[in-house]
Amino acid sequence: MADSLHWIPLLPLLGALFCATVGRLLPKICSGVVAVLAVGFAAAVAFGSAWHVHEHGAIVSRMGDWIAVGPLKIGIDLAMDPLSAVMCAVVTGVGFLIHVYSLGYMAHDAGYRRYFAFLNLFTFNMLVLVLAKNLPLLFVGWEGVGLCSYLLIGFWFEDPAKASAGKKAFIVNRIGDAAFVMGMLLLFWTQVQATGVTGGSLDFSDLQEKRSLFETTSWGGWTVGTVAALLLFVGACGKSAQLPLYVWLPDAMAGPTPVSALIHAATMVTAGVYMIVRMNFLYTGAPAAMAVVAWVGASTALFAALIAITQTDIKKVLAYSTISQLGYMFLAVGVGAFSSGIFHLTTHAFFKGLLFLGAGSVIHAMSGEQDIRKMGGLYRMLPYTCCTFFVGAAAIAGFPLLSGFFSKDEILWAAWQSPRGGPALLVLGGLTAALTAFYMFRCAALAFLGASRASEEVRHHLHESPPSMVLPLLLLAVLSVVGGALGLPHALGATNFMGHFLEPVIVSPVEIPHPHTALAELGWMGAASAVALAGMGFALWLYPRKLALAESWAGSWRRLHALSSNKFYVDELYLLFVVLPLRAFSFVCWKIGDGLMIDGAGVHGIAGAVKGGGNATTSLQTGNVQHSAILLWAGGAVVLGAFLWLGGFA
Amino acid sequence: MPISPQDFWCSSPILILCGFGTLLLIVDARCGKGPRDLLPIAGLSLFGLLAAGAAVLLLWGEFGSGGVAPVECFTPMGGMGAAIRCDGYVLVFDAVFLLAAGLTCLISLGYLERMDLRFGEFFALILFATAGMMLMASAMDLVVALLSLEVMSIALYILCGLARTDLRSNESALKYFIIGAFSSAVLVYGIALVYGATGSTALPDIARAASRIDFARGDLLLVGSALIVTALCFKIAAVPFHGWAPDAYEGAPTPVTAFMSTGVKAAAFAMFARIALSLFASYTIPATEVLWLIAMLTMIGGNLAAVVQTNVKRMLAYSSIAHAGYLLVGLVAAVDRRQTDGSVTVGTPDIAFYLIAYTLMTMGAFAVVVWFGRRRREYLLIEDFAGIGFRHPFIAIAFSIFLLSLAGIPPTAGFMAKFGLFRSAVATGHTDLAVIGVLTSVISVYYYLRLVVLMYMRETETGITPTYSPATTLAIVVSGYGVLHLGLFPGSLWRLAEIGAQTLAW
Amino acid sequence: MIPLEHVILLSAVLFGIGTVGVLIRRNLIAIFMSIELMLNAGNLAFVGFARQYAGDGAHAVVLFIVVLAAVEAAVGFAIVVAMFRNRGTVNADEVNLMKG
Amino acid sequence: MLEFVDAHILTILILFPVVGAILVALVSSEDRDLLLKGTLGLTLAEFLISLHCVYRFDEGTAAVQFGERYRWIPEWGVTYCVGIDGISLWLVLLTTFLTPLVILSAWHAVEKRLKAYLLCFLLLESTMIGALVALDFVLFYLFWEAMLLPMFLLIGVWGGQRRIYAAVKFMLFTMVGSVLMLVAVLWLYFEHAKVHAPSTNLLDLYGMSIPFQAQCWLFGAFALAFAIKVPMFPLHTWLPDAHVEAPTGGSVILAAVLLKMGTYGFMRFAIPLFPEAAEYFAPALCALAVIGIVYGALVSFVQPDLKKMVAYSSVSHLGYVMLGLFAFGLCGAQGGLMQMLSHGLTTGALFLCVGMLYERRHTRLIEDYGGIATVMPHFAILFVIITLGSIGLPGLSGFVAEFLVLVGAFGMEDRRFAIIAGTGVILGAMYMLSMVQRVLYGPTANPKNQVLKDLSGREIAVLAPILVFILWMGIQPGTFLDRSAASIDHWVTERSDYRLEFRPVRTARGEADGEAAAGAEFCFTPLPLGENRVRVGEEGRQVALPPGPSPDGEGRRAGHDAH
Repeated sequence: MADSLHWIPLLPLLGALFCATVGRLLPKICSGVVAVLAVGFAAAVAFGSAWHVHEHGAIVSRMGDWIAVGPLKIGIDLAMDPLSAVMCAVVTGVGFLIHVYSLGYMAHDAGYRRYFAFLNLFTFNMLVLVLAKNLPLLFVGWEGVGLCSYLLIGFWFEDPAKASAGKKAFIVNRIGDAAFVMGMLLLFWTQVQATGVTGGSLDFSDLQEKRSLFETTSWGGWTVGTVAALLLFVGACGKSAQLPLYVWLPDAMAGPTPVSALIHAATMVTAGVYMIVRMNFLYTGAPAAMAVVAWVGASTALFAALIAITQTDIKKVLAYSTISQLGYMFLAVGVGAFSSGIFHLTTHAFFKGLLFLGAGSVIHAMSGEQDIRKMGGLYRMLPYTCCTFFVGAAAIAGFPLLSGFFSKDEILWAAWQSPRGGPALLVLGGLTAALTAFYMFRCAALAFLGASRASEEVRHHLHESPPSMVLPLLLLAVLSVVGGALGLPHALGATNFMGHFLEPVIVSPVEIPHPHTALAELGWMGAASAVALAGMGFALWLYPRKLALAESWAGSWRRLHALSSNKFYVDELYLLFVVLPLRAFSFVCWKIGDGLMIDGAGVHGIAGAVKGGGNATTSLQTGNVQHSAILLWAGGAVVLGAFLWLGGFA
Repeated sequence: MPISPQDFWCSSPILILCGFGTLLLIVDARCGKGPRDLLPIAGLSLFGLLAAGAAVLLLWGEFGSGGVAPVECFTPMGGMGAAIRCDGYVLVFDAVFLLAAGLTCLISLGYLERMDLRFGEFFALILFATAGMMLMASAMDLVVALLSLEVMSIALYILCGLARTDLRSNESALKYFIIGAFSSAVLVYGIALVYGATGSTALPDIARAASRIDFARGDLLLVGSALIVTALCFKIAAVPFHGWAPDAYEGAPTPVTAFMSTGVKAAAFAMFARIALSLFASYTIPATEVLWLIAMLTMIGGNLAAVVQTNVKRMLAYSSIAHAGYLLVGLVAAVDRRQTDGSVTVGTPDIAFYLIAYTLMTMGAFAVVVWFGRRRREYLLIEDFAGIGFRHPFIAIAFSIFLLSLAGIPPTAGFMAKFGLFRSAVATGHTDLAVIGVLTSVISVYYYLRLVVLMYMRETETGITPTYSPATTLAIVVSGYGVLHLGLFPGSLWRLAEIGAQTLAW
Repeated sequence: MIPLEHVILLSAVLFGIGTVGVLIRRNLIAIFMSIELMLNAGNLAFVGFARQYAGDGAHAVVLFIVVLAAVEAAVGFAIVVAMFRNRGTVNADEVNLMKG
Repeated sequence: MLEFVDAHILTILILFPVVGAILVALVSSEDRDLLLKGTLGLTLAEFLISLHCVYRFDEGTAAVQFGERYRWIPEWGVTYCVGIDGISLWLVLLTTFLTPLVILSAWHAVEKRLKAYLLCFLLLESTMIGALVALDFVLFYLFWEAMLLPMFLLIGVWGGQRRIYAAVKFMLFTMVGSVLMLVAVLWLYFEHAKVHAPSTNLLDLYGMSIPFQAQCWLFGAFALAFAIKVPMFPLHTWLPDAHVEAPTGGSVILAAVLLKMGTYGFMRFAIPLFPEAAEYFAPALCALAVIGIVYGALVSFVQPDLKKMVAYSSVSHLGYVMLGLFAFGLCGAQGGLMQMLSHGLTTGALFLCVGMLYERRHTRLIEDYGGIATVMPHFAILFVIITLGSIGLPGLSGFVAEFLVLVGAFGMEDRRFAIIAGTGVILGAMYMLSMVQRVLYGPTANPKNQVLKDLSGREIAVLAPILVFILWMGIQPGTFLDRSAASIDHWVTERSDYRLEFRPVRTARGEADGEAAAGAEFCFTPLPLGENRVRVGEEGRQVALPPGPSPDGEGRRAGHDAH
């Protein structure tokens, strides 16, 4: 498997090309099958390579030069080390399941081939991002996934709202990407200036060796390492929807649900976390940057959770929950617990993918209805979806022994105990954990339990999803339950597989003390599960039966509720303070800048002056011969005067 | 030294033209005023011009190439110095005058027929005017210069007023005459003062006298040269003295306008250069600064005025004023170099080349204006030329070539001429003149291209109709080829002008 | 012997009067007379200066100028007569058909 | 035969379209089909000939290749000197590559006066190639101005409503700049003639040591001429008018090649000739370039007219090129060159697409469109790919160019330019995608849009080659970068004392003297009558380049001198 690394990204690419070109001629189902198989084989190769990496260490596959100009040498090189192995496994694994799910979900859609072409193209880009050996190639994948998310969000482009959601996603990502490029350039030029012309290389291994250089040289007051780390983090914020640049993710729900599952839950949004873990040597060398990452992560988690609790659209709830869980991952990475960040990333891919696919199946059944207030009592008609949905909800809430419990517990512990963390972060994390449990079970309860609030006609069409959709649900449910095994804490006598597996990737790990005694660990786990159970219980108690009571509470705190349900008016603020002034300024530039100043005063001004001059000189021509004679005489006088004066007479 | 046969041989072109002129008058007296009667007279005049051309070529073989020292002829016994001189410089300019006269005759044939101006005298006067020009170019004595100036001017006053019944032609002749007479009177007085200061009217003597440092009568010489400069500036229609030009050019019959703006301007500059390079040989007379000022005013004034014109002839009049400005730049360079280290080969060859190129392109432009026109009616407004771009493709292309050349856009002779002129200006350090020159030529691009715009980009149903006259077409073809050939390969002709210029000084 | 300065002064005054005459007078014929005056001022200057230089070149020039004046007068009056026949006036102000 | 072609390839490239134009002129204007097919054939042949240049191009050397040098106007020391090197190779290719596509796109677009339209394009191609390969100032200036005429006619005759205003504005804007350049050339010519034999040949004028003060003035004149052409920020207002009014083919060539003349001029003339002045003005010009990037992007964000929007985007893209050039780094320069090519392809393709829309709906306003993707899927796919190429998506040509420029710009000591240029990437995505959304996506509300038919085979054949090159430059830029690497490296490293010479032509006789072989004594000017008479005199100087009258007129003073 060592030399077949390049096949992992190439297979989905070939699949995408097939769907886009040849697939158009063949019946619909062929494109679907080819796409699924492509990702399937890629998954097989990925798992094989991952196993090879587990046995023999990292694999590198060089495929020639991309740009070679003077100091800048960027090769098309792929490398799989433990971190990439995990990510590849997640991307291809979950990706494959979602592709299978999509076969059913998109069966009746006109753009079937186009959908699968984009999905495969996305997988290709994500794999390039994950396997890239140098930063620019990572950036290629980075923008590639941004493009695919643009194409897939705006998949049903007839609806202008959906199309503009896609555009919004791409532009916000682009803001992050611009900062990312700046970070890359800073790293590159610091090396070149330090080591002479030949020294600039953006390979991760080279960057790793030169990390001391980044910590010493300073630029504008801070060390280069900090500035670069922060710039790359802004890029990560753009891609992983963290606080300042998260606005595109809720709108991204305009895309088909499997897309939301794959891109906006499992893979793309985690790219930011992967990048920071990949550049862990840079971050560990820049404590200030790590603090920023941690605090932004924690505050995003809480902020998103606060909004999620009042959302009525099932996909919006899951979207904000994703943002919140990503906040957790950034919190983990921010305090130095890189492996627990990746562990949570993996488990999150399982249960969030499950939840999204479940939501998809619900929407599919409810013939497009997404408002949970109009659902209810679906447990009767959609048994499998209901069970798997509740398993997912329990996992994310942190129900003991499920995957979410272990990964979130590890992060909260690290947040508290890590030298880079602190009790404040723990409080934020804890609060978010409670809120997560609450809004997840609120959503599940409203959707599945109690009496059905759907209209008669919708209720009539209720039906369980076809097996091609239910099967992935079951598989993901199993993974959500079993996923915790990957990172069992020491207390339960298991070696933390994920921690050890990622050991070689982390260059200078932050020392996070383990709980001294098993008792302390058990105590800690008990406290965490207590918080989760409280949240769940309160939600289950409140929602299916005491809906009126919930409405009354909402009524009493009207302003707070309105604030949260309207997403703290962030979109409106952006529109007011960014988009409109920009548009106004451009209009001013165009109409006044070009119109009046350059064209008006400049061009037409000079033209007017020339015409004026022309009229002035022709006005001398009165047609009267004696006036011409006077003009001549005056000219002669001037010449005479000049001669005499200059000739030294006067 | 009495008048020797060599004197007659040196001045043979002038004599041939005068001879043919009088012959024409006699022949005209005999033939009537019928429609086809002008042909023999025109033929004869062309033949006369060709004969003079042959004489010029033979003389060039002898004198022009610098092999043999230039000859000074008709030196009166007791008098001042030689009257005229035959050297490379004169012969180059003679070629220019013959070219202008020849093209004018070609153009005027069809024109006179159509406008009922069947006067045999027209061709005679053209020949006499050309003879006057040749005399001007070769004048070695201020008085001879004055007289040759008058010979040419008198012929032109009559030519302007040829259409007796047309008020405009009459008025143009009158204006030209009054201002002309006024300036020749100023010239006479100027010559008198210069004679008073230096004791002789012969240019070499003046040059020697003026360059002696202990020069007592400096003030008289200054006033005299100021008056001479004024009179000559009138002749080349430099801005402060250009009052007469637009009206004279617009009023006169079109072939005469063509002849005036090309031949007359060339003769005026030939004489101006020769006089200036001798009168201002010494540094005491601040000619460079004065000419610099006049050049600046002419370039700017000429171009600005042309922008607002609506009549094609009047626009071409102002454009010829503007071109006088560019030529003055060459003259400033020549005088500046003459005053610093006495050499005369900077500037003068560029002036000669520019005049050849200018003659070709202006003649071409006027030929096209003449080409369009019907019985007793001419199309002179700029708007008339709308839409002919695709209706008469060949003429439109020719007219565009002439306009581009006048504007100085590269593939044409106009560009090479301007390049040479500004090259000599920059050589003598007058970069500011060159900058003003190029900027004003951008203004000229506007009003020249306005015609191209009208021809190609304005759509009209009823376009103007031409009357086909083979002679005018020939004139257009000759000048068109000349403009393009000089545009791409100016080298050889410029070399001729340079050889001519070397023999200018004495 | 009349000193040179007086002669030159007189010719300058004559030249001035001639010039002003051309610029001021309305009647075309009067303008021609003023031009003749200026030419004769030139002659006077020539003769004045000829006295101090040997040779009779200057005197020959004076004759040339007289002939020149005559020729100019002839042609000038021909034009004025043609003008008069067309317009019926010899007033310089009315001759402004072409302007601008 | 191969050796003859090698020695005269560039003259063939220049004259072939002119000969073609004469042939096309003979065809009667009614026979549309023959006219179009003939012109297409000619331009394709031209492209094949230019491929010969690429194939025989020697990557190893920075010297001028396929050089030809003949005496043209010996009196002034003006030579007919053409040559190609890494900088101009790809621009010539861009010209010959795009012209056939433009002809192909005009199959149904142009009804009236098709023959004149095609003639204009052939002459335009010839003059553009001439300007790109000319290595003598007068020759360059001749082609530089001659290039304006066909474009002036194209805009003026076949343009939109305000075509005359736009054409005249285009002409005068460029003329003002170039005439000042002419005076600067003259000044340079005499500064050179003080020491050496007078010559306007660039190869002789390189490496001159000019006092800094004079250098500033000269650089100012050159910079003005080329800045107008680029167009840089304050001097750009002619571009939107020219683009909006020009016919589709005209605006494609105007955007793809004519704008590159400005940046090529900076690279070939302004910077190498006046290195100290270039360095002195670099911050100012970088600031203008960066303002241009942001200003162009912002203004195109609010444009109602498609073509005007793409025109302003050109201002933004070319801001990158200028930033790349004035970063004086290898990456910056290569990035600038790549951006020239990438912009030429993407903006050219964008204009072709807008042209196709215009052919169908005869309107350029964005709000008249909407939901085109449902009606014209093929068009939508191609249009989106081209737009992505234009905003610099990795894997397409735009990214490689912009990335290299940003790398170069970041290397400068003042990094604020690179940061602001970085934001240009965001603005680029904003205005392009908002345009794509308003045109392609959303419901096809307008009934006229519902009946539009998708791209014909011909139209796809027009866009497909460009797409191939956009992808090729994105994925494998090496093929383009390697060929220009040597010249750009030479241009960057020896900037203070930049010299060029002919690559020694390995003729059959193995004689490697570049000067003699390339500078054959073939003299265009026919010998005038008196010519031999003069040579008898004291010729003195070496015959190879008999001097014109060097300014102080010494040397062959015939006849007796002045007193």
